[in-house]
Parts: sequence; structure tokens; C-alpha cells
Amino acid sequence: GGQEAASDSTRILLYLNGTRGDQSFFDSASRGIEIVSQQFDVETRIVEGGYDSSAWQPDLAQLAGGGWDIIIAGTWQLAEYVQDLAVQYPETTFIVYDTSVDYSAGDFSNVYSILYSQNEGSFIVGALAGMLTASDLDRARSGNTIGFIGGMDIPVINDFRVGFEQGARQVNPNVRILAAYVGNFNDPARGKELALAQIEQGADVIFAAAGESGLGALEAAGEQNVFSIGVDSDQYMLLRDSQPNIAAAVVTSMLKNVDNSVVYAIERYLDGTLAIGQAELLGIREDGVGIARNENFERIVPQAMIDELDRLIEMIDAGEIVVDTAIGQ
Amino acid sequence: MQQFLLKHFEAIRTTIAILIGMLICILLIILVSSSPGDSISTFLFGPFSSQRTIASIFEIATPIIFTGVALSIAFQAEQFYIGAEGAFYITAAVGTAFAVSTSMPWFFHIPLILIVSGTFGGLWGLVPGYLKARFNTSEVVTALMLNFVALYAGLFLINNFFRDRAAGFMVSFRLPESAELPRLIDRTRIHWGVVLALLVALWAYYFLYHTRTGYEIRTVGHNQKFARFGGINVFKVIIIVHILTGAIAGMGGVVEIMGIHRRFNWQDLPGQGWDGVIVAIIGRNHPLYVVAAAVFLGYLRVGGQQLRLMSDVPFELVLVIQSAIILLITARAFLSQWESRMVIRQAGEEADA
Amino acid sequence: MTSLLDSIFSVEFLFAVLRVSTPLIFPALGVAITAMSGNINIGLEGIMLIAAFTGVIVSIYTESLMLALLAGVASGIFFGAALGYFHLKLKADIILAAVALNFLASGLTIFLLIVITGGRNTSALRSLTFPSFSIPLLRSIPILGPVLSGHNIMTYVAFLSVLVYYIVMFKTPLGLRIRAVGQNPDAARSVGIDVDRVKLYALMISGVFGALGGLYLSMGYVSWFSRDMVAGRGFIAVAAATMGSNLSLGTLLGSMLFGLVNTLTIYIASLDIPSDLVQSIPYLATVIVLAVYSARNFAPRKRRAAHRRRQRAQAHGKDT
Amino acid sequence: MGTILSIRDLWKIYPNGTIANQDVSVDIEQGSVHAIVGENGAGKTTLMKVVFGITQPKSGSISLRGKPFAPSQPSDAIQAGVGMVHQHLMLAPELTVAENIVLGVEPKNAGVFFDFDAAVRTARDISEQYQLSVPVDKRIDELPVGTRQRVEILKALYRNAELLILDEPTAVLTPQETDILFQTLDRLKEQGKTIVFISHKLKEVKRIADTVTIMRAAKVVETRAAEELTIEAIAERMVGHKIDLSRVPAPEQVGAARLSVRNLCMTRDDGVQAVKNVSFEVAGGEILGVAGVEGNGQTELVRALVGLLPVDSGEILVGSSDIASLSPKEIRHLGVSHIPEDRMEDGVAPLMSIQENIIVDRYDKPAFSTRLRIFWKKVLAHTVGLITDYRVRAGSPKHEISSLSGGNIQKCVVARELSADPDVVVASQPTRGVDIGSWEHLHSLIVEARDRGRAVFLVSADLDEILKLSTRIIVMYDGEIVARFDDASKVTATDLGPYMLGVKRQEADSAAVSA
Ligand SMILES: Nc1ncnc2c1ncn2[C@@H]1O[C@H](COP(=O)(O)OP(=O)(O)OP(=O)(O)O)[C@@H](O)[C@H]1O
Ligand SMILES: Nc1ncnc2c1ncn2[C@@H]1O[C@H](COP(=O)(O)OP(=O)(O)OP(=O)(O)O)[C@@H](O)[C@H]1O
Ligand SMILES: [Mg+2]
Ligand SMILES: [Mg+2]
Repeated sequence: GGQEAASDSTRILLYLNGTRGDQSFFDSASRGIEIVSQQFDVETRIVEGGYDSSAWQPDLAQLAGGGWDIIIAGTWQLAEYVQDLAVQYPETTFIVYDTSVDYSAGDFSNVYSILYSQNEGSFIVGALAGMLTASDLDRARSGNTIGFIGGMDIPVINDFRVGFEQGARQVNPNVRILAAYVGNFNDPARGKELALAQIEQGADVIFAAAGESGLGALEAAGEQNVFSIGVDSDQYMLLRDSQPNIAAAVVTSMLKNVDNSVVYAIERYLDGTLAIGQAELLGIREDGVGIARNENFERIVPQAMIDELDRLIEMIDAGEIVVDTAIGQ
Repeated sequence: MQQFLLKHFEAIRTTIAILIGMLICILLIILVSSSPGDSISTFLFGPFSSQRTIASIFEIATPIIFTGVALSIAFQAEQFYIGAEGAFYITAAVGTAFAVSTSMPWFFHIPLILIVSGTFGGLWGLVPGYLKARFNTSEVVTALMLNFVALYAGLFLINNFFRDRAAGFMVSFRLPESAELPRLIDRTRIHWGVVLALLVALWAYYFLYHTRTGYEIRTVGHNQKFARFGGINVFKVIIIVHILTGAIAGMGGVVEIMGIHRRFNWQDLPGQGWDGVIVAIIGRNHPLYVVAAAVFLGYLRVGGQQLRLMSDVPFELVLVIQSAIILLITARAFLSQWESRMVIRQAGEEADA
Repeated sequence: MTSLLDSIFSVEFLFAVLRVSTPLIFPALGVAITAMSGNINIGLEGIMLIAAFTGVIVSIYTESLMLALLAGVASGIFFGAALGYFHLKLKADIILAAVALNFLASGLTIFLLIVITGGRNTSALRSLTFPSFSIPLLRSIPILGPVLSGHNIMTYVAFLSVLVYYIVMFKTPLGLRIRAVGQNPDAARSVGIDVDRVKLYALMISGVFGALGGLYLSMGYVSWFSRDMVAGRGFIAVAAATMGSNLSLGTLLGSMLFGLVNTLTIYIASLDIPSDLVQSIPYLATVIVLAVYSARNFAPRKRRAAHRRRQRAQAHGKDT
Repeated sequence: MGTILSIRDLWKIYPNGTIANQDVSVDIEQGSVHAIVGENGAGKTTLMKVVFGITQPKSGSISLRGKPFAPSQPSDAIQAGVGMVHQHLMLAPELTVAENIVLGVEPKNAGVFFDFDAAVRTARDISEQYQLSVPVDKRIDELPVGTRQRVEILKALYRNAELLILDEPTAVLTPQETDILFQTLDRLKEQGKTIVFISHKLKEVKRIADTVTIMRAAKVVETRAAEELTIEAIAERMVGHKIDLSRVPAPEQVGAARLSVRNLCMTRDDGVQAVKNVSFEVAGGEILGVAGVEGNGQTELVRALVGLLPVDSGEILVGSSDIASLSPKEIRHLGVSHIPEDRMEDGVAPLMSIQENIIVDRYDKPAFSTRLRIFWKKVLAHTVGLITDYRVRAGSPKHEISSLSGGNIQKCVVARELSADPDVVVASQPTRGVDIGSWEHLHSLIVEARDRGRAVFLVSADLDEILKLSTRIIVMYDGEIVARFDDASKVTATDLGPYMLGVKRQEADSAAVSA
């Protein structure tokens, strides 16, 4: 995208409060925009705001004045800024993902919010972990122990943790769950060290929700011949060619399908069917979150477990299981 | 002419350093940008393109004036207490905690928050200060370490006791309105904090150069043995300096929350403490020059922001460019040979005459 | 709890301490050698980052571990020298120059990553890694064997570097000159030593140490480069070296104390202690250790002051 | 023998615009001792710094052994056989004597490693060869100043210096040590070495020099054979008027004791007993001179008197108050002022202005400030007054004090300390490195204070000064008072020497002899 398109085509801006290359969130959103620009007659642009949080509000304020039809901004940190700007620029449609504006706080009829139930996705991978550790598969050991590694002790990350723990206990009430935080998202060495310590204490499935630090945890699992579970993107596919020994241990990943949801939203916007002025929660059913069912998953996970996972997914869909959340708790 | 050049040498040197820094940036931009002309003018003039961008310069400068002035007091006493970063962060957290758990009319609330956070910041600075004054423990190292302690202690405080659970992120409750510093101009975030910052800088200038304690501080900085010899209580001075630095940097943190964010939302050290080191050194530890240096840094940042938003130059290059300019400005010997040659020529001429 | 204690007194724990200490020992030696020459170097953070990056990129393009090592070390020397150029030649304040260098390193590595790979996708780049190495004779010693043997080769290099540091500092003319320059630059200058050059050498050697630390992070600890992956180790090194008075053994012990505390926090991370507090332990511990250490150093004077007070009290007693 | 060094039309202007050498021409004969004398700031040190390559001239030329010589750094000069012993000692404090001596030209093992043993051996050899005894394996910071000075000379000799520049080498030496140094210099001369000798002590110049160059205000006044000049003539040419070296008359009346020290003991940080059971009194209207080789406890004693060092036991009374546990400020308030031995270290903050240096002990007096502000105008007026009264040669009181020459900095310090109107003046090396004109002037200021009834405690390594000024004299050796002379007018330098070197001591019971 990015060319000076005809003036009648829809102009879409994606603002990232970070940079591309994170192999998760922002890459996924950017991928969504690229798909949109190929499939539809739209003009798109992606602006990287970097990691200096003090720059985000001025950035958005300036961009909002740029006459865009749609401005997409993700994460909770930007929601408040969007709230202010949405009132100032009623002509522009704002799409926020992974958070919602507070619709009770004002007239946000030009804001569409996308929420993902990461706790539901984490529940499923938790259940898988609970089954794997109790199994007699190659990489499973005897400890009946699994590990969670978070980037920081903050609500979004804890939402992963809560779902993960609940899922594991659902299928394996006696499972021992170790949890630790790296303290940041950019120290893979420490991430690896934490994972090694958990493995040493008996963990044989490691779920890492810790950005780049989490990569270190995946490597530890690969080296120590236990299972790992990736986060946000399909980390097996990302690592398959470059780091085959790490990838081999990544049994699945808890996916947050930002790309799909962006495409979904734009599609409806162009149709005129997008529910602007509302928040939509995309769970497992809506494909907002999910687990990666790639070749490695197929190879490792026995059919019986897959069936059990599918059963759990249906139960969540049906509301028979309500997954706890750390958000707003 | 020669007279003029010599008299204003410092200003001229800085200007030329900035120009050369800019030139390097321009070269870098030409290398990576597909439309270098536009990119360059975006970088140079973008900061002045609208009321909002101009206001941005001062929004950015405000907290840096606090930390810069705070550090210049420490540096004047030769205390390399580079812990403004940590003091800024943790005091903002503590100040927020205080603000959200109290309520009263704004004309009590705002001063009280500033007093409480100033006191806390002072106590925070007292730790390395006492260790330095009493045991000669390197304040550089303790400050570096306490920065990390501040981060995790601040997170712990907000996370466990003042977190807004309705929010999906690690943020505190919103400040009550009585604790917000009002904005000065509509549609910008420039707020009363900038006035406070200027007052603090003016006060620091007066304090350092026109009061007894200020004189004591500068004397200790120039020659500690001499200060002791003259009867100055060096222990007391070192303690005072650290307390002041912690207090002012800390107030900067809480002012930033009260004026800009209105709730505590930093999950990482925000960097204004390091910016303070930069402007203190560029401003040669003189509080009034520090203000100028902070505004200049604000200008550079906004230029970088414009470049990020308006051009195809990658965001990381902006970081590189800013570092390059800062390095050049602080290069003191830059052009100094030229100056001394001129002085020598002039002295020689006078002696001949 | 007992299982935790068990694992803390396990071979794996001690093994981990050595592994965690390795990326601290290197930069701490870098800090120490510059401190000996009279400069404080908080720029190791940036130097490590640049070397970590350079090593990965070169290893991918040349597929040679040796070349990657050389290039990484060269980048460390280059940036150590750059710091020296700005500080010594252009008289920039060295702390500020180092702060700027750290910013620069962060931006430059990612910028170059974009230029070289066309994106920021870091784990797509798989670096070669330094091999682990088990020492045949050592391995067979009970307890000690498994703790000391089987480490990444860079861990052994780190310990070797301490020895090298000792030899350079105390057994070579250069070391003598570095110490002389640090103690009294005028004295060194008066015997014809080029003080700036000696300081420059010290900074360049510190670049070598820093580079080895960075290379270990991206090519030993893990096998890729990611943004800001040094994560504060360059700063901790300043504390470690200071704690060790910049002497070889002291610096080693200082770094290992950090490694120990860090590893402890990793092992207790899974307990139900608020993680933020656990994170802060290593830093808090340094402040406390430094305080205790300098208070102890201070003791003679204190003892004499106390003695004086006693004398005074006695004298007073006699008077009345 | 011929000229070894020839300086022609040399100009040196410092970057701040100070003209230090103006059109200087000097020839130095091979194998001679050539003295350079001149007031503080006359440009002697600068001239030698140019020769040694520390600083470069604006114009002019130098030739060494007939060849053009333009050293751009000290190593060039060292290679050409020039050695320099600096006015301020230049040694690395934590290195050993041997390491300091070989620094820069280290002996090597296997071509790579520093050969410490060889260094020790070489240092020992060379110290024996020139009969300059030094403990080669001790650290510098464990040694007294006189020994450090010898290390400096050995440093130059180790580098095979043919032309040896000594910038005020005797400023810190005792007469006996000076004698030893001069014997060494004589021997070196016999071996064909050339020596440039800078000193403010004209007696020494007469004793050792073959030729004398007199400088004044950056220019050479004249160069002449030493025997053609008397001390008085040199002094006169240096300062432009006659100089009086005779003793000052004893005070007419001596008052009550103002400062009493009883059984004082002190320990240094390294655990050595620095002051052992010292007792004395100083009365108003007298000057008590302390003679002794430096490093025998005088420094510690002085610092205890002014509150800069703690004491182990004993008491220090000013009037009737015991000050041993008071802070420096409290002691100053009791009327004690202090002229410190190292002015650059304790006496001033070099980069602060003259006026800021002047007020360090009085900035908090109501005359200069309130709690809320300092009255800089009043400070300025006060400083201008002192500069005039004490004849300090300075531009503006707002200039950095380091822009003054050493002698003028010292005058500022003395001006501050005496103008505080103290009861007790503790003066340590008050005229070290000061030219003869200022020497005289400073002495008259100290005597004036005495005559106003002040108690003056004077520590000096300069025996001429002690003998000239003191009413009574005590001698310190190894932390103890080993001799007391109640009538200084009957004492000579030779009387003091044996006590200073610890060869002789008065018995405790006969403590108060008249010599
Ligand atoms: N580095 C310098 N920068 C500026 N001025 C200097 C410098 N060194 C010396 N001067 C000035 O140059 C003049 C000559 O100084 P110099 O040290 O040569 O005098 P001197 O004859 O050695 O005096 P003294 O007897 O006090 O040692 C003085 O006015 C001094 O203040
Ligand atoms: N950069 C400078 N600017 C101004 N003045 C300087 C500078 N550097 C040195 N000076 C001053 O010039 C003088 C240099 O003289 P020098 O170093 O020969 O010793 P001195 O202090 O004059 O010694 P003394 O009086 O004991 O013989 C000193 O007073 C010094 O403080
Ligand atoms: Mg001088
Ligand atoms: Mg001199």
C-alpha cells in the first residue's frame, strides 16, 4: 500500500505503540493491514511510534488531524488517548484492538473496539499442558509439573496465567504449576535461566508469555528436551527454519489473531456492517484467539488429547466453562 | 571582530557543534530517505509547524528541567549522583498513591502532593547521600542500583495497592480532579508544570549563587579539602545536595503525572532522569542554561517525532541522530584550539604594541 | 520449601551461578580496567549490545565462529576507542559520552538490523554459538566436577580473562602505566608517557572485555540477537567492579556475588513472593553490600574517633 | 666546554593570554650548574616546560648541542637526554619507588612482561651509583617528602639525563638533605652533566651555581657568572629594591598563653604513631617556631590544632576551651586561623574566583550575608580592600584564583587568614615556593600580627625563616619534641641540624635549655 491512491479510496492508518519485528502483536496487526491493502481498494499507512510512551499521545494527536478515514490503534495504553481524539474528530472512525474505550464515559459512536479473550486461549493451552505432563510422551517427565513464565507481573500477562492455570487444573487437578516473571520483555538470557530453573524443579511443559524474554524460555525447553508453548504468533513456524531444535519443542502457540480481526473489521467497514460504537469480544469461537495446529502439533499431540481440547473449546463456546480473567479483578 | 568572536566563543562553539551535528543528520537522512529534502525540513522545521508541536517542545522539556536542575545541584557539589531516574519514577508512584488516596480542594491538594512527594524524593536521595557522606560509598554505583530498586518498588506499590483493576494494564487509579495540574493551552498538553519547572530553575539559580548554602555547595564541589579547611560542614552539604536532588527530581516525576498522564502508567523507567544528566552537562550545571538545554532537547525530540510520523526514516535512526548531536555539543575541546590560537595572537599583538 | 532448599544446594544451582555470572564478569573487568586508568565507564552496556549484534550478523554471513568472534571483539574495540576519542580528544564528559553511546547502541543495532535484513525479525537470524566444553579430568571429581565441567567455552574464557586482567594489570609495562596514569596522570606525563593514549588503550581493552560479554549473551547464552538484550548487565558490572576495588580477584568475586544473588532470585521466583520485590533483591543487595563494605573500610577512623570520645569521657570524669 | 642548550628569542603565551616568556634568550654551558632565579610568576617554570616539551612556544628557537630542538612532548626531551624534576613532585602514590623510577622505560621479561625484580635491581644500582639512598620496594605514599624528591632525581638519572632541570628542588628539604643534594649535584657535574637549577633560596644559588640567569616579568634581566654577584645584588635585580635578611627583633613583651597543647598523641590512618606525647604553649605576642624535617609529625600536629584531624589523647586549649573535639568552624570561631602547608590542596579552590576564596571562613558573617542571601557587592569591596592592603598582584577579584602566580595565591591565603583578626595563627610553610620579595613581605605581615599580641605557631622547613622569625624554637623528630630553645636569637642552623636528624636529643628533665 502507501501509494497516493485516488481520493475516493478509503484511507487507513495503523499506529503502533512499538515497532514491527516483535513477532507478535504489532507484526500481526501489520500483517492484517497488508492483507487489507492487497484485497481492497484502500490507501494504507503504518506508523511506528517506538517504545517511548511519552511520544504516543502527541503522535496520535498529530495523526488524527491528517484526514484519515480509519485510524487503528491497539493496546490499553492508547485507548485513553483515542477517547479524547474520537470526540475531537467525529468524522474519523477509530478502531482499537486488544482493549476497549469506555463507552459509558462519553459518545464514542465512531469507535469500534476489539477485545480478545486471551484467558480462553490460555485455558486451552493450559489444558494441553496438563495432559502432556501427565502423559508418557517422549519429552514428558515424571514430575506432573508445568511452568508459566511471564514478562512482568501485570494484568494482561496475568490474564494468560489465570487461564493457563485453570485449564491445566481442569484436566489434571493435581498438577503442580510453577510461575515466574522475568521483570522485562527484553532479557532472553534471564528468560532462559528461569525456564531452566523450572525444568530443574520438574516442569516439563513451559508456557512463556514474555516477548523476547520468552524466546529464551523456548530455547531452554528445546535444549532440555521438554515441551514449550509459544504465544501471540505461531512461534513454531517462526522458528522452524532458523532454529529447528527450539522449534521442535514448541508443541503449539496461544494465538491472538490480530491480523484476522483487522481484516474482519475493515471488511465490514467497507460493507457498512461494522458495529461502530461498540466493543466486540473475540474469543475462541470468533477465531480471535486460538491455538496453532501446525505440523509439529499434529506430530506430537495424540488424537485423544486433540479430541479433549476440541471438547473443551466447545464447552467454552457453549458457556459451560467460564474462564477466569485477571483483567478488572 | 576578533574581540567579538572571543567574547561569544562559547555560544559560537555550541552553535557550530549543533550545525555540524545537524549536518551529519542530514547526511544520514540523505542516505536512507527517498525524499531527503522533505525529510530534512520536517526534522528541522517540523517542530515549529503548529501550535501543538511547539507546545510539545515544552511538554517534553518540563520534566527534564526538573531532573536537569536537580542534577546540576548535585554536579555542582561534585556528587555524581545519577539517580534522578529512580527518584523521578518512585516519587511519581508514591505521589500518585498519596494523591489517589486523599481528597481535598485543589489549592490544598496540589501543594500537599508536591510537599509529600518532595519529602519522599528527598528521603530517597538521602540513602546514597548518607552512604557517601558517612562512608564514602560511590554514589554513582548506589544511584545506578537504586534506579532499579525504584523501578521494582514502584511497580510493587502501584500493582498491589493502587492498581486500577478496571484497566487492562498496570496503571494506577486516575488522579482526582483536584490533583490535576490544569492545561495551559487547549488541544495541547502543556500544563502548569512548566511554570513550576521555571520557578524551580530560578530558585535553584538564586540558591546556588546567592545564598550561603549555595556557596557551600559550590565550594565543596570545587575543592572539598578547602571547604573543610574553611570550616564548611562537608557532611551536611553532601547530605543536603542529595536530598535536594532527590526532592526536585522526584517532584518532576509527580508533576509529570499530575500534568500529563493523570495516572501512574509507567511500567519501565521513563528516561527523564538520563535526559536530566544530558541537559545538566550541556547546561554546564547552571540552572538557567539547563532550562535552555532542556528546551533544545525538546526541540530535537519533536523533530525526531515529526521525522517518524512524516517520513520514511526509521525510528531508530532518530535515536542515532539525537545521540550524535548530543555527543558533539558536549565535546568541549571542539574548536578550542581555534580559540586559543586567536587569544595568543591577540596577546602577542598587545605585547608588541 | 525443602524441595526449594534442595534445589538451591544442588549441583545445577551452582552450575547456574557460573553461567549467570559469566556475562557479568566480562564487563566488570572492562569497568575495572578503565577505573584503574582513572575513568568510570558506564558505556559497557552499549558496547556489549553492539558486539552481541555484530557477532550474530557476522556469524550468519560468514558461517565462521572465529570471524564472528573477531568481528565482535573488533566492534568492542572500535566503540571503546570512540568513547575515548570523544572523551580524550574532544573532552566530552565521559559519563555523558557513555550515556549517549548507550542510546546510540540501542538505536544503531536495530537500525542496522533493518538495513541488513529488511526487517526487525530477530529470531529469524540464527547465530552460530560457542560450544560447551566438558573438561575430561575435572568432570570425574565428585560434586565439583559437574559444577565446573560442561560449561560454555565462554565461561572458561571469562575466568581466564580474570587471569589475563591480572597479568596485564600487574605484570606488564602497559598495566604499570595504566595504574600510574590512574593514580597521577602528571607523574606519568612527566616521564614521557602519553597519558591519553594509555587511557585510550584501557578503554579499548575494556571494549574487548565488554565485547566478549556481549558475544556470550547472543552466541552462547542464546543464539540470536534481540533488542536491548543486555538488559542492564553493563550497569551491574560497574557495581561489581567497584565492590571488588577493581582488583582481579575482587572483581571476579563481586561479579559472582551478583551471579549468586541473581540465580537465587531465579530459584525463588516460583515461590509466592511478589515478583517485583524479588526482582529488586540483586540491586538492593548491592547497595547493602557496598554500604557494609565501605563502612568496614571506614572502621579505622571510626575506631579512633570512638577512642577519642572515650578518652574525653574519662578526662571529664577526672575533672569532676 | 661549549654550549649545550641555547634558547633564542623565545615567546610563550598561554591560551588564557598570559605572557609567560617574552623574547627570552639564554645559553647554558655544558657541565655547569646554571641557576635561574626570579620572582613568582617570572616565567622560570614555563621556560623549562618548553625545554622539556610539556608546552610549546609561540615563537623562538632552541638548540641542543648545536642542533635545532623542538620537543613536542616530554618523551622527545627525554630521548634527547633532558631530565626534569618538577616543582610539584610527580609520582604515582600507590606504586613502589622502583616502579616509579622505571615507569615509561620498564625492564622486560621475554620482551613482554614487566620485570619487577629487574626494576628493583636497577633502581638499587642507580641509587647506589649516585649515592641517593631510597627504599626501592616501598610505596611512595609511605615515604617522607625528602625521599620522594630523591626518587624524582633518580627518575631523571635512570633515563640518562645529560641536562638535568631541577625546579625548586630544595623547597621541601632540610639543610642536611640540601647538603646531600648539593654533593650529589657536584658529583654529577664532575661526571659532565649539566644542571639547570631553579630556586628562590639565593644562598643555595650562591653555593651551587656557576652561572645565574635573573628573570623578571617574563623577560631575562641578565645572565652572569655567579661569583660576580652577591646575594643582595641578585635579590635587588629580581625585585628592584633592597632586601633585608636579618633577624627580626624579639617582641617587647609576651602575654599569657593563648594556645596550650598537653600530652598530645595522634595515630595516622596507617596505624603509625605520628605525634607522641607532645606538649607546648604559645603566648600572645610571640612566635613559636617548629623546626624539623618534614614528615616528623608536624603536618598531623598542625591539622589537629585546627580540627582537621582527630587526636587519640591529650588536650589542646585555646584560651581555656579544649578544642580537641570541635569542628574546624568552631575552632575558627574561637579565634584560630590557619595558613595551610599546601595552598593548592587546602588553601584555595583553584577554579573559584578570588573573592569566593577570600570569604570561605566568613561568608556566614552578618557583614556578608543573611540567611537568605549573600551580599556580593560587600564581598567585592572587602576583597578589593585586602588585595590592596596585602599587595596581591591580581586583575579583578572575580577572576579565578588559579590565574594568579603561586606567590600571589599565597598572599591571598595569608590575607584571608590574618584579616580574620585571630588570637592564634597556625602557619605551616607560609612562604614555600614564594619569591624573595614576597617572602619578605609575608614575614613582615606575620611579625605585625605578633606585635599586635597574637600567638603565632610557625612550622617551616625553611630554617632561615624559622631563625629569622621565631621567639622560641622547638624541634620535632619522629613525632616527639626533641629540643626546646627559649631564646631563638642565640640559635644557629648548625645547632638545630643534629636534633632535626635525630642524632641528638635533649634529656626530658633539661627540656628548657638555652643554647
Ligand atoms: N598553564 C598556564 N596557563 C596560564 N597561565 C599560566 C600557566 N602556567 C603559568 N602561567 C602563568 O605564566 C606566568 C609565568 O609562570 P611560571 O610558572 O613560568 O612562573 P615561575 O617563574 O615559575 O614562578 P614561580 O616562581 O612561582 O614558580 C605566571 O603569570 C603564571 O600565572
Ligand atoms: N589554565 C590555567 N589558566 C590560568 N592559570 C593557570 C592555568 N594553569 C595554571 N595556571 C596558574 O599558573 C601558575 C603556574 O605556575 P606554576 O605551575 O609554575 O607554579 P606556581 O603555582 O606558580 O608555583 P610557585 O608559586 O609555587 O612557584 C599557577 O598559579 C597556576 O595556578
Ligand atoms: Mg609559578
Ligand atoms: Mg615555578
